[in-house]
Amino acid sequence: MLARDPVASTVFEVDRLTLDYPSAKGPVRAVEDVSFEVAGGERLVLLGPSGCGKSSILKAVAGFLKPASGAIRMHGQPVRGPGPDRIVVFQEFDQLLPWKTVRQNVEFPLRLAGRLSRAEVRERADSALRKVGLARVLDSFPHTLSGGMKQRAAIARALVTDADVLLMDEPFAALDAMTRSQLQRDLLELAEEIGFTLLFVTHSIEEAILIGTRLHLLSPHPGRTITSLSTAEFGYADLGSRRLETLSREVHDILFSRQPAQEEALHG
Amino acid sequence: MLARDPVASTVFEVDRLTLDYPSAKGPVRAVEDVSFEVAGGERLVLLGPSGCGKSSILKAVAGFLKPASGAIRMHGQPVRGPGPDRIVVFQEFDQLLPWKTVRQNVEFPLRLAGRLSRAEVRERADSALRKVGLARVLDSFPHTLSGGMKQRAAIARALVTDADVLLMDEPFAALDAMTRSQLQRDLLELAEEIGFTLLFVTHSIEEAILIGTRLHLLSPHPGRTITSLSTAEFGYADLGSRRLETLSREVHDILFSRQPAQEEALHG
Amino acid sequence: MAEVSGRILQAAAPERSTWIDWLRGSALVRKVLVLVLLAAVWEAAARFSAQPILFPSFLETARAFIEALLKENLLSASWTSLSVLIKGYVIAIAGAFVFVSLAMASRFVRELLQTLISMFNPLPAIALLPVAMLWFGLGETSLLVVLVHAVLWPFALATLSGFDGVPETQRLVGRNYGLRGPAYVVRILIPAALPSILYGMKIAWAFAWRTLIAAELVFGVSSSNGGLGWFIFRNRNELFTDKVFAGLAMVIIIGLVVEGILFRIVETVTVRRWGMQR
Amino acid sequence: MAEVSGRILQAAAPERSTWIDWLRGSALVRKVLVLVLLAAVWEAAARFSAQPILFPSFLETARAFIEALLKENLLSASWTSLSVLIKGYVIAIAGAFVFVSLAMASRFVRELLQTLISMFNPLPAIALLPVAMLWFGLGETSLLVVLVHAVLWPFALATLSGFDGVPETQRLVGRNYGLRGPAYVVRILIPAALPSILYGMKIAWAFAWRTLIAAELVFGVSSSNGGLGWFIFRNRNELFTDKVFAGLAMVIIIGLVVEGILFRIVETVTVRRWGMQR
Amino acid sequence: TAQAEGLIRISQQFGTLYLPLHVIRDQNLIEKHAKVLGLNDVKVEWAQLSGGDAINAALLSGSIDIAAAGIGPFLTLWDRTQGSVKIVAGLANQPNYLVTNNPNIKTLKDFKPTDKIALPAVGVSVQARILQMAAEKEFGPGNQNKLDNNTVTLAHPDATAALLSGSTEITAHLSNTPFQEQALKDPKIHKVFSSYDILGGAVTPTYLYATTKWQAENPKTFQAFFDAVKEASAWIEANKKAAAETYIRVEKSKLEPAFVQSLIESPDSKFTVVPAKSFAFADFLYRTGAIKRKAESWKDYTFDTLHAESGS
Ligand SMILES: Nc1ncnc2c1ncn2[C@@H]1O[C@H](COP(=O)(O)OP(=O)(O)OP(=O)(O)O)[C@@H](O)[C@H]1O
Ligand SMILES: Nc1ncnc2c1ncn2[C@@H]1O[C@H](COP(=O)(O)OP(=O)(O)OP(=O)(O)O)[C@@H](O)[C@H]1O
Ligand SMILES: [Mg+2]
Ligand SMILES: [Mg+2]
Repeated sequence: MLARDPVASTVFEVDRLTLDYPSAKGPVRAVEDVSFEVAGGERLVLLGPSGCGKSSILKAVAGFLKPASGAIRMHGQPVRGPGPDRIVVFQEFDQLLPWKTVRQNVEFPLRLAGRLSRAEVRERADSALRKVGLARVLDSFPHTLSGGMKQRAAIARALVTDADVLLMDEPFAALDAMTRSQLQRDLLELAEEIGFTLLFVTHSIEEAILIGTRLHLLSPHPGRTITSLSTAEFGYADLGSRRLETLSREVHDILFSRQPAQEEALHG
Repeated sequence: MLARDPVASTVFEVDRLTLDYPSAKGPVRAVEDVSFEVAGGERLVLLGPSGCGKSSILKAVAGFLKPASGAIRMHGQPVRGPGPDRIVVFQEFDQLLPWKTVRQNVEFPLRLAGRLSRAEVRERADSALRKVGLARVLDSFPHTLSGGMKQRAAIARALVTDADVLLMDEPFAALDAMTRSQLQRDLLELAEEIGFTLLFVTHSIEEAILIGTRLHLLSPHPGRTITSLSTAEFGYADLGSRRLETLSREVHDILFSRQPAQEEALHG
Repeated sequence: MAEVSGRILQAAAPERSTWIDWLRGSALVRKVLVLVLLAAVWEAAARFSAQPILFPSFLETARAFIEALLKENLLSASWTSLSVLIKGYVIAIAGAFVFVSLAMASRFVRELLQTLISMFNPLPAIALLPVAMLWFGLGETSLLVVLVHAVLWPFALATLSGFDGVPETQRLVGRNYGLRGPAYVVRILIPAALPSILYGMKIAWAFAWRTLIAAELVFGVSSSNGGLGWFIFRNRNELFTDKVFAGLAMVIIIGLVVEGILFRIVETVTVRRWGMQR
Repeated sequence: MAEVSGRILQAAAPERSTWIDWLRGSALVRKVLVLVLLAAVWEAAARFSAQPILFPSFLETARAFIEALLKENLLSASWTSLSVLIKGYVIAIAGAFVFVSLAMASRFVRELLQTLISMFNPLPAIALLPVAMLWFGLGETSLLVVLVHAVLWPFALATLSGFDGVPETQRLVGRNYGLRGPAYVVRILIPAALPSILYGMKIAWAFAWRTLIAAELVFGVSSSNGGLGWFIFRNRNELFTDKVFAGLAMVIIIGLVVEGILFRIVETVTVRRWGMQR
Repeated sequence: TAQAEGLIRISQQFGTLYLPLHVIRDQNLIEKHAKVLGLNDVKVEWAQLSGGDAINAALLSGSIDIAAAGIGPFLTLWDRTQGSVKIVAGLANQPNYLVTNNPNIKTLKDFKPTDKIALPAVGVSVQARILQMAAEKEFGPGNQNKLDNNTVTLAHPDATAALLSGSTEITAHLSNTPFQEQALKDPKIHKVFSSYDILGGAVTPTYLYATTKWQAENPKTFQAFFDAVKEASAWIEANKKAAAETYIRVEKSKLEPAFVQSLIESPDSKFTVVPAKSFAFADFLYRTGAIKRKAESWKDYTFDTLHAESGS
């Protein structure tokens, strides 16, 4: 049901990626030997237990983390650093710039791009903010927003940009069921309309199946690929259906029961 | 199925609570005329759309916000300020003290209370951290943790305290399905064991029903009580059952369809 | 508890529509109270020591102050000093920004700047005297050099450590939208480090005064239009201690005005409004 | 980009087991390079001006430095100054902490402290001279008073604005666990504001030197065991400019050691380790 | 500084000692004498500086052409520059008094370790040298540093204030005009000695000096300046009341005119360009090792223009 470019070429590629963080006791491995390719218009969802390296992979693709080994390529070129072609929605609540109002925050990337007139920028920002339900607080500063409102503003800021690639790190985690499903739909609609490529992190398996055209499952410590599966044929119409539920359960089982050795004992 | 004190007396009481925040254009109302009572051992869940004032109510009960009108009483006494009898798990990721390791963070409230020996403190902290799956990072500093790991550490810090009242603001939002359900079970177990009183905020209706003995539903701008309903008879055994699903849907409908006038248009 | 979790608790104080007015009023009232108290302590201490030639009382100083205002051009002397001060201050702060921005772009410049700061910051202004004379001669240029020395290093240090403390996420957001070089500094680092920068500006302001008063005596004045330092020096030489104190009082008053009005307004419309500082 | 998002990118540089050593090595190398460069610039500038009495060259200064070390007790003079400096520094910093902690507990004390800071901070040390002489006599006490004046206000200001910038959530956590009063200050505010406090300590260190060198002339010396300020003053009066520069070089060297080793270590094991500063 | 003839920059300090400079400025005497020498537009600039070392730095860096400071700083500079700085003229003969507020102190022998003597710069100022000479005279050769432990550095006004207040450790001050006269107005304060007693006659404590290079490049301006100082000194001696008025007007001083006049009219004070007892200092400094350069006579470190006078 999703409109996909039949001859989609690879937009970015993560090739045997290993990520280390330095620590007092030497480097700590966060991600090991993870590979995937994402074609234009595809929506890849990273799924895995907390701390398995999803955010790290996302940051590496964004150009913030240099691989300890392996490579990340955009359109065949190695990623050299961050850039506005890959817009990130971070997991953190403090990603809005505190010295800008909500509206200014959303206008910020458009202003920087400098392709639109002031009026157009304003109009786009306001309409994006209306979509995420923040019309009431356009001129408020971020520190007066609730957690969910901050995340929504950050989502709006990413969505106005027309970036080719969006990297979203648990963008809907702080949202109520209603807003969440509304924004999921909006995101899908926009994806079809504009055709951006998406790398998405979530903890909700259902959300992953609905949003993603493909799931990439990771095991923890360090993050390694378990498997990758296509979910392109699932869409909102399947909500509550048997087969979505089955797939959900399956994914859950792959993620959490097949690697007892690698998983840390959660209880005791 | 939940062990509740049959003659439970009111532990705290929120009485016609109204909360305002100051702003350049005068005070902004966040919460209006919300009342509820929570008896010993009860678990009240606040449910409502993003920005409806759940965190504000929680902070008011914790003693951080002074009511514009109305009152909050603990054991009949008006709340005068924060205190270690009401331990809070905040919604924010930066609630760990960055200058303490994960273990020191969890030990912190125990050290302050000063009732346990150093060895006991260490033991309790370590066991709590093992429960939330952080045994691997005991000596790491918070800035090296992933978002979900930070939240788990904060949960561990709250759970070690033996506080009478726990106030938890979306503690499980950043966790994967497995860890989340594990921690839900742990929390319930602990509640039965120790019998603390809980005020809990979540966006997952299912989680609300499972965790709570009562749900308090709020409408937004400003937050007002829609209704309050008992879910004491639901427990983990009902997971996936028809009646839980029905109740879920019902709650969803109450929350999101009954107040179209008050709700802001999310789309357009 | 009311005092520390202040911001939040104030939030909903019963006074609704007038809470801003009330607060302003009360802040002013408190400030005046403090000033009256300090004046009283001064008066008492001076009367107790009973040594007007070493330590004139508040009232004597006030009298001398008014007299100096009316008859001795204290105001124009202050203006002379203030205009040099502002010039030096602006040059130093602009220079520090340029320097620190370069330091952000290259590790080597950063190391250079840090080394320069730790070398020059502890050096007293007299150390510069001969070199300043040699290269810049007498007069305003040398005075400015000394002033810039007094202000540049502490301010650059404040800015540098402010930049270092910018939260990771905000840094990443700036990078993500393609900002680099000066644009990155101006649009991300400076606003994000504004609390530190403002603190640096306050310190710089204070040390600019400390230095100017002392330096005016050395680099002097080529004619009669000396500044406040010169006013103080002249009166000290004629043993009019009350006038010396009047000159110092002028420094204090200018300081209170700048701090209490200028900086406070800037803070109110920036860092406090943005929730970056209580 | 490598430089600004530095911390993260360094994260995974190819050198694995030796990256710390490598970095340390390279930082040292860079520092030495910078110092050599500065010495060369100095030498060139001095040779170009060719006025050894006003501006001795690096080599002349180095020669004078060694001579002063060997024959003129430069080391013991430095120690004399350093011990007074440390005393004053510690007193001022302890005092500032007490003051600022009180300010956290009461709005009135806060206003008082802020007013005192904006009043006294811009006052040059000479303003204190007569009063210090009157109340504390000549000698170390007065020297300490002047030093404390130089250090207390800027440091208190740094601490105060550091405290004001502590993130709301950390503040609330402290309150939540029942902390108040001094315990709250010590266990939450001070560590959370440590970047600002360290900055304040660096500034205070620099200004303590600036002031001490100047103040030793007045208060320090009634006998032969003068400190570094006295050494500089004496040689300046006798136009041994190379020795003056040697004395200043001593200040610089002590500054580099304290900044480059002491403060850097403290930063490494605290704010940088905690991720509060890059 | 290879200035063309016609520019002269003069430093000035505070006090009635510098009265000849005030008079020159007030009466445009340099311009007048320059015209006589055929220099039509000479430009005179005045710089207010304080402190011997600032003045020396200004002179060496070429920021000023004529410096005015005490014999101590001058001789040090003369020594360090291998004689390329010389005296143009003395400013005036004036005594320096050692004044005290301790009634028990009659001679230097009465100083106890707790009695502090204030000097503008311990060790090197004129006052410090006078005290050393006095100590040598009192305690014998080689004992010139005997009172060093009693001395403290304090600017004249602060020292005078401290002395008058009587509540500090400062019990004595080797002072200067007008501070010593102001202090002596207080009955609690008395004089221990005058520099005239120590050196055996009138002393010129303060001098105008310039670099030989400047003199060589600007012979006419130099001559005009010298003539102006000479005329100013003579005029002051002849018009003491008017001179006092000039001082107050130029300096915008708040001092009593009568007091200023009394300073000028004091029998010990004489305005003259001729150095008096300068050689005693040069000799003393050389003997005690403070300078390395030996002067055979006062003419070694003064310009020729003075050599016709009977200086010392
Ligand atoms: N700055 C850092 N320094 C050191 N280690 C880090 C740093 N950031 C993350 N890590 C470690 O890397 C691993 C992966 O972290 P990451 O944030 O990528 O996890 P995640 O999959 O996003 O988890 P979550 O779902 O909880 O957000 C974790 O073990 C974490 O401790
Ligand atoms: N510090 C503040 N200053 C001003 N307004 C605030 C402040 N904090 C919260 N608000 C406002 O109060 C309202 C309720 O916020 P609150 O954080 O309680 O919402 P919430 O129910 O917790 O939302 P979420 O589910 O998104 O966390 C919001 O409209 C918000 O804009
Ligand atoms: Mg993450
Ligand atoms: Mg919330």
